Amino acid sequence: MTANLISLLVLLPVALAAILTMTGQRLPTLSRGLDVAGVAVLLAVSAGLLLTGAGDTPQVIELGSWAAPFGIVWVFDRLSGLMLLLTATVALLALVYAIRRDEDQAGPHFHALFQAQLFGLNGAFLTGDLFNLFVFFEVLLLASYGLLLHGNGRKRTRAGFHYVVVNLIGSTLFLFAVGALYGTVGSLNLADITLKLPDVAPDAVPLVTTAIFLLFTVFLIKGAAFPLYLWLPGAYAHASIPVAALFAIMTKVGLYSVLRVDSVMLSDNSIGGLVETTTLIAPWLLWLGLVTLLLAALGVVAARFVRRQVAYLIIASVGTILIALGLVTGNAGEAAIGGALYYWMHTTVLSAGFFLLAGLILHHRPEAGDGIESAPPMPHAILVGSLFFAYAIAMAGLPPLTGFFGKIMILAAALDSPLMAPIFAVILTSGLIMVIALARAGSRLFYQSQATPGHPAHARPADARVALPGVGMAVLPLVLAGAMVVGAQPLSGWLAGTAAQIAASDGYLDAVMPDGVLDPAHAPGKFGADQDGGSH
Amino acid sequence: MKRVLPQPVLSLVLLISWLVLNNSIAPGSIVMGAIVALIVPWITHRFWEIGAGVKDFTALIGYVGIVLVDIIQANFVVARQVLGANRSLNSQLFELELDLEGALPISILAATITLTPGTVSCRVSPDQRSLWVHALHADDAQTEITTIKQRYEARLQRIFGQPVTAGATESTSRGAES
Amino acid sequence: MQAIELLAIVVLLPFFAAPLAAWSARFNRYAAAWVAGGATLVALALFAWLVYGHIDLMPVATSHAWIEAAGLSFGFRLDGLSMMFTGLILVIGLLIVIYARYYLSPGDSMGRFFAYLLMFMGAMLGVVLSENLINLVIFWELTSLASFLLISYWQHRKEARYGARLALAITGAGGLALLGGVLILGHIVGSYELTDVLAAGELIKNHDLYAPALILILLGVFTKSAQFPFHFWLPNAMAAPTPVSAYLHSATMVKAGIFLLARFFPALAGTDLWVIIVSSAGLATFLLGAYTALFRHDLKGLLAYSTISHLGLITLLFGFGTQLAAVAGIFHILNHATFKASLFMVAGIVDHETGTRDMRRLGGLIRFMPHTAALGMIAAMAMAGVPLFNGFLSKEMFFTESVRVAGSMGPVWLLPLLVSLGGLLSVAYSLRFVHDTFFGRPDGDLPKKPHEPPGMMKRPVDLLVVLCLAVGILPALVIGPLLHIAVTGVLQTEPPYYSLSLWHGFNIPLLMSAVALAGGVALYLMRRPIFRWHALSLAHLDARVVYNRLMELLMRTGAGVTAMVDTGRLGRIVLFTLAFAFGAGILGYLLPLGLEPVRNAVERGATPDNGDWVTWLGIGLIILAAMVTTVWHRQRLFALITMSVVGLGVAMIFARFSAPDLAMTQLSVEVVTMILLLLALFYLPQQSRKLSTPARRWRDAGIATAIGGGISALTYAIISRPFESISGYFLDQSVPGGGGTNVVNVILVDFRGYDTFGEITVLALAGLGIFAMLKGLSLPASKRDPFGRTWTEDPHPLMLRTFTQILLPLTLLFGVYVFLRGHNEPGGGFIAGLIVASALVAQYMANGIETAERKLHLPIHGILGAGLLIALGTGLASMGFGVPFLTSAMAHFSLPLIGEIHLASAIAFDLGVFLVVVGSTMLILLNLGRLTDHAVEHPDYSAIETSPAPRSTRRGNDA
Amino acid sequence: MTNLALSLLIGVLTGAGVYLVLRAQTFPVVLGLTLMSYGVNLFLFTMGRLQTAAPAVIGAVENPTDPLPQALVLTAIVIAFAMTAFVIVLALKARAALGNDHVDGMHIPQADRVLDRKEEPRA
Amino acid sequence: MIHVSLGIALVLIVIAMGLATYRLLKGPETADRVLALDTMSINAIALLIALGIWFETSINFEAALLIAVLGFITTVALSKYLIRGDIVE
Amino acid sequence: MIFDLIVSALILFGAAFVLLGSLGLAKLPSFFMRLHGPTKASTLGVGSILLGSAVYFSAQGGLSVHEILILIFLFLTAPVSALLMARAGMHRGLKGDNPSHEDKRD
Ligand code: NA
Ligand code: NA
Repeated sequence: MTANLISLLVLLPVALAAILTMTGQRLPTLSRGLDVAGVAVLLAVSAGLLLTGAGDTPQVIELGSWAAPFGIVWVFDRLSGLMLLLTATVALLALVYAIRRDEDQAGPHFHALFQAQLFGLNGAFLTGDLFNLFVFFEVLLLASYGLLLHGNGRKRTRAGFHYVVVNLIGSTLFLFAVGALYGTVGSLNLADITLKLPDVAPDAVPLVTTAIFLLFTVFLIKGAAFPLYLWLPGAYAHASIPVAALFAIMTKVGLYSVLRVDSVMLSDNSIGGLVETTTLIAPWLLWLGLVTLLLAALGVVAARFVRRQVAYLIIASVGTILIALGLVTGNAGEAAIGGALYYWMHTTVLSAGFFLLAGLILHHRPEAGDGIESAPPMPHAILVGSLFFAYAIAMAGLPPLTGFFGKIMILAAALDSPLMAPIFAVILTSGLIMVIALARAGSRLFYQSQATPGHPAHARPADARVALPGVGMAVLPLVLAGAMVVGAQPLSGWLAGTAAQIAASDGYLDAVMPDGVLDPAHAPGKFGADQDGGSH
Repeated sequence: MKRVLPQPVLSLVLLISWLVLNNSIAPGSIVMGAIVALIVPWITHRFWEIGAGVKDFTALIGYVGIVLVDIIQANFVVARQVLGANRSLNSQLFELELDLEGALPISILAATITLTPGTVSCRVSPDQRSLWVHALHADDAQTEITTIKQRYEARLQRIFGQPVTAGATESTSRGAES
Repeated sequence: MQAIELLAIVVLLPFFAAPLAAWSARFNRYAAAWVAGGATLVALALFAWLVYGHIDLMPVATSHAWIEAAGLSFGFRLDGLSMMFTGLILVIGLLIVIYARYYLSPGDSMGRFFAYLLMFMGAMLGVVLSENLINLVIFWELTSLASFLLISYWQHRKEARYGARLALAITGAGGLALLGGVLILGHIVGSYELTDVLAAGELIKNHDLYAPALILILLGVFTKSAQFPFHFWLPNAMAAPTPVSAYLHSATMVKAGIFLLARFFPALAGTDLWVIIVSSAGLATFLLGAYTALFRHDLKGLLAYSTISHLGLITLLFGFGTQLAAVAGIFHILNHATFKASLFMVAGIVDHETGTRDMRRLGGLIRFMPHTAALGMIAAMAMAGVPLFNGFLSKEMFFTESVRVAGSMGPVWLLPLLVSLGGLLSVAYSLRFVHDTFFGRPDGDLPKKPHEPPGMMKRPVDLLVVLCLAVGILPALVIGPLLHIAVTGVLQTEPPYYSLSLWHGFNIPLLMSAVALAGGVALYLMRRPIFRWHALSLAHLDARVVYNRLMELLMRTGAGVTAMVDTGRLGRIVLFTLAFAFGAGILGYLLPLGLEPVRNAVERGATPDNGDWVTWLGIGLIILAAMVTTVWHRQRLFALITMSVVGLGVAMIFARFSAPDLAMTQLSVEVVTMILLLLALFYLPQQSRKLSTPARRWRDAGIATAIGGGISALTYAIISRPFESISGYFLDQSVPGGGGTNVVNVILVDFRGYDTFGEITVLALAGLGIFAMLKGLSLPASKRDPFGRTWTEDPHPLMLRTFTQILLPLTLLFGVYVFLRGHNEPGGGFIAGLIVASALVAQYMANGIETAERKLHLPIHGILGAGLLIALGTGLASMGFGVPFLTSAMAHFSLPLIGEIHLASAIAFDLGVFLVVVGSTMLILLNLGRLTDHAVEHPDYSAIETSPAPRSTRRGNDA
Repeated sequence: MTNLALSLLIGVLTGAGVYLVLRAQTFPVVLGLTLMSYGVNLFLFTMGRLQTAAPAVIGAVENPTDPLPQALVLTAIVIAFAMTAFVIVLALKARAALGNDHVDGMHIPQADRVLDRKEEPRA
Repeated sequence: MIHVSLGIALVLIVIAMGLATYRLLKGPETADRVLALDTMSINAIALLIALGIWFETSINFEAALLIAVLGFITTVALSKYLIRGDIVE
Repeated sequence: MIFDLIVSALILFGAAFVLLGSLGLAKLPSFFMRLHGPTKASTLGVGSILLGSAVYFSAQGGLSVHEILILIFLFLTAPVSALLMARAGMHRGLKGDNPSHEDKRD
């Protein structure tokens, strides 16, 4: 049953994508219904699986009944489950918003692409095979290209081109990395590679480390770390609003891969007995995170419109998470991962919501859009302004919303680090810079009602009767954030357990490769080496 | 019948091709080939607009024989021309009035011209009345034209049951080769 | 539930009341005030009951884990200090609510105001009642946020927006520093509970991290309490409505910093570092505030600087680090809260009734509002430290303490002298406040005709002023017990002896008081020359300038750095990405070096070489073609042709090295790609312009060489090593497990069928995405070819049309053949799909899209969807048997005539692949081909975007 | 020797791709991406080491070559094709939207700022 | 004997390839380059078949057939581009 | 042995013509002249090699005739390719005559 439910998480979206390809053009209402229902099912199933403890020990599904490392496996544990849950959450927000504001009608095949995007994401989160990860990166990327270009617009098209080109370069790098790993270690399965790393011949060690560094480069491109994040501001700022909101999960794919591969392959391992892996990548992540965070904070200052500001806030959160992932020393590592996951949940849901809010601002200020400048007041200015205030607080990491709590968990974990001083300095300073920038933005957007020629200030009263469709989707993330604050004790406890599961890679390895490294000659065939190839 | 087997000749050709491709005349191959030979025309017959229209099959066989021989001969000619002093080649592009009619016959003629003696067909005029031919070495375009018309066009007219006009004046050559 | 847990209710009540207040304002303008007042009253009552029940047990604390990993708990603490501050917050809060109810004008939103005010109240209660340090920081930051909202309440005013942001920036920064400090502090102690922290004073003070923790915490203190050099936000915060100023910026929020000094007194105070930092900041603030206050013309400005000065005074007291000084500090907190709140409210009344707060315009108001004037005078005398008023008592204690510690801080006369100077200045500005407002000559043109305010606006002030007097006259009786409890709460032990009597005999402090009083009066009397001197000199000094510069610097740095990094140019993005990847690769290679001697791959040479000169020449040819493509890429069609050679060569390599499937795939993809690029090229310039400088091209060539070289090295190093992989399994299991002899195909459709499934999704998505992109697209098409000639209008060549008709069935047959044999021989769904698609596209090329469409009428979307569903369905079918997705099944049949038939369900999967490939390839190519329907003819397109040199139309410009 | 030649080829293809990807117009960039994908596909292929006349067809030869990289490359080729198709059409779309085929659409800061808010369809 | 003649044949085919490459690069007309590409694909077929005999395998036969089919389509596409620009009108 | 001889002859003959076609392509002085080499000689050459292969593999045991199919394909397509390329050359305005003669005249 559990296995079928896990399979459903990947297969439902792709089935729906195929169906929606055919219904999308002719039956718009049905398409909307199918799409929403599909996402709702994903949300319910992933939540249900996590709540019933399905991921407490990693569940492995051997696709095609071929055991790892020969076949491709899905691994459902708390981490992948959490990612699926976040994906479904963000997707539901974005989708309902898109439908409420008719943004799904701006071009063909929105719903099919949307489900395909979920297929790619869920597939990437579940897979235990590096080449398959590549394939699902491509699936989710192509869907994202389609979604990014959904609707029209000059800057969107240009940003889309940049996004596509960079990701194609990333895909090429991914193949180089996976290929080099295969060419040296001889496997594609993450767990199998992990188990084989200690036995790598000494002369192959630098080749393996090169491959690993390239692999993480790819993840960091997707994850948007400095200096690889340059594709992000343009792409996110110019995508249509619901798509930008959905993209809140995209950087997380890169970060997830970093976390997954680092924690399984490089925790307490060695390459050929020569290189200790625990500190192979993590320290670099820390430094990259620091620079990313600082530059992103400056980007938040520099942004001239809200969507771009949110894009930089996302990059800032990437920086913060990278800092946490870079803390590997002793118990701090586990605590940092727990904190990072809390922060991760926070930033995913809230940056999605913030984009939706930016959409409301964009579409209801005819003179200025979401430009950070004064303009005649928009309808529901107080409501929207209050939401902006709340998002600003949350994203800048001020209490009482989730950003703060995630941050203190990470800071607390950093107390033992020899780099405590720079970590504290950067996290706190960048937080301040973001507060200042967001206060300035909010003040200009909502406080500084402007008289334009023909539009004397307050000539158009902030009419509260104008409909503001989709506003509920901008409120919901804040409600979730509130729940995450109130329920921080059980949640952080659960996340600590998740972090412990992540840190103890043995559980993952045992689940995927119960018998350790297999000798191909003696590996069991399908159904116990059914030599006659009988049917079943 | 027309529905099941829109193009029987094509189906036969396909079946043979299938067997050739598989290097096999095993029953399995024949069954499979038959299936394919039935299905493929069913997809492609709508594209088929040239029609068959071959009236004289013996003439066709003879034509193929001549062309094959000409191809080999022509290649030696071309070999000499290529290997020799290229400066001496009198290359030219000329237009050939067509008496032949129909897409398939004209196409076959054009193909023949290309594959044989130092000539390449370059363009069929939009009204299908003339054919541009390039000769690698021709002292006189008219001679080339006459040769082509007599040697190939006339035969094709016969094969496709068209009134023979091109070779009418040169009955000797026709007689010599039949 | 234990009663003490209700403390949380006291804190949370205002937060719950806040939205209620905002909401209630929709029904009645004053409902919000009622809600706010009611909530405050309830909280006060509850708190009083709690105090009553726990008065002998203090300190008592309650704590619930919130985020254990970070040491955060939801915990509150009741002791003397928190009790005193809670009382202050709630009592003055209640008075402010009453006052504000009358103060706000009809245009102001009551709901928002009281909601914000309640949020602030709750936050402030949280700060003073917190047991957990992080919990404290949370509420601390909330006070900053609430204060931001309250200061910017009149958001249409520029100074309100500025003041709010200024306050948020300064106090927010302090809050973040405090967070850092608190985290370190908790780290030192091993617990974030105040009970533990306060008990660990010695441990903390001797810890290596004491200094950073102290400095960070003090940054929080100084910013919040407007200590020099962070004082300047406070005057700007006066843009807030007066009740806010009275509440936040005199009585409560600014005291939060002081509260923290008191709170951490046992844990942090007493070290040299503490004394130096805290007392010097306090002294500087005390003097600077007092001096500046004198010269403010705005009533609230004067009060603001006076507040700064008094906060400095209290800070200085705590800075002394002695227990008696702490007693004096606590006492002055109480006194200052009462008289300063009164004064703010008086200033508010004056503003409210006259329309101005400028002392240069005001005057003689005593005639119009005697009651208010009396209140103002009493409160001002308290502020000036006149005997019989409460301010006098704490000031005397302050003087006493400064004399006592003087010896340890520079020359023995210096501190008393400076302290007296501060006292003198406060007398002078207090006098100015009273005299310039209520006495002298009234200015003729006040904006409003002044009169007494509504009674309820004065009641709160009445009450506070009475308190000032009561404490001033009978301190021991009125304030003694409270002070004792509070001081105990601060020191966490029984306090030392102190006297609360009015008269301590003739002593130095008394002398200092006398000097201050007399000097202050004298100073005020000779104010004119001093004002003139000040206006010419120090008036221009403004700390805001520094702040503004800093902000400007931040904005400029932000914009500059961002513009430098994020140029929005693809070249930059790609460059950074590639450079990073290159660096990472090199780093990855270099890291393990030195750990173990790495044998040089070139020396190995052990692997048998299986090449021959044909292969080498072939490889050389491909290299040449690739180079040519690169070097001559500006001639686009030429580049396309040379790239086609590269593709052909790559296919040959695949064929050469035992990969027939790959060779076929490469070939068919190659041709489809070529068609695709040709279709696109029609709408693009035929030549690339030379846009980059030679330097840039050399740089790019360098990067390309470096990366290419790196990749070459990596490749060579890897493939000249021996190697073992998991592939033996596939070879073993291909037939028994996968039912096919072509292992590559069995991997594709069975072992790793899921990869393939993802891959066909990619292909389908590309089709869909392209379809979506092309919808409604119109492009100017080039009317001229790469050489500047107009394209011909010839119909489709006859011969092509004829022969493709013959070729189509043959090619389809070949496609079917390749598909069917795929599982056992090279071939399969992909290749077959591409072959069929290219055969069909050839029809389109030969006959034109219209004719071909009419004849073929392919339901492309259907094929695509069906393909995906067949592939998916094959996989799902296995799940019906209770085995995982994509598990294949096999069957043997024996048919008469035909013989053995071996079927694997993977073939059905491959059929799905085939259909998706056909569908998406056609979808892509045909939609691109259909673009012509929408093409906008752009007559001069070539002329604009390409630069065919005039002579190039003759010959050879494309080389 | 063959290994060396192939390594060189892979490097040249990748380097050529890199150079073209750094060009300022869309078409060369697409060419560059295609060349890079050739490079990486060959790379992936060679990771299974090179064998002559040893196709991974059971029963054909004694020691067949490593089939797995071939399967991977096949997947990669098809994905690269899909991506190339997408990106070239995107280049057309960009050319239509921006009026030129520069990768940055000729990037005029002032115009961009206007575009930021003007291009969004109003709800 | 077959190996000797095959060896010679391979030499000849490779030289042919080189000559086609020369024309491809030299041009001068794009039509020349298309012609060179077409020739190259024909030569490639020859090469594949010859190598097939050399290694005694017909495993690359389908690839050779494919070159024949697809080389033609490539030439059609390129020529049509030169003639009309829009290859699928 | 006789098969060896036939195969060798066919292969050598074919390879020679393949080379000849390319030689013409490289050597002849104008586009239209160059068109002749590959369209005829190369096609014939490949045809000969294909026949050689068919004979060779048939001799190895088991009939091998599928090479014929390539042959048919080539003979069907070569004239079309030639026509299209020639058409392109005509469109380009290329002359059909021998440019060497111009040199003489100049
Ligand atoms: Na506004
Ligand atoms: Na006055």
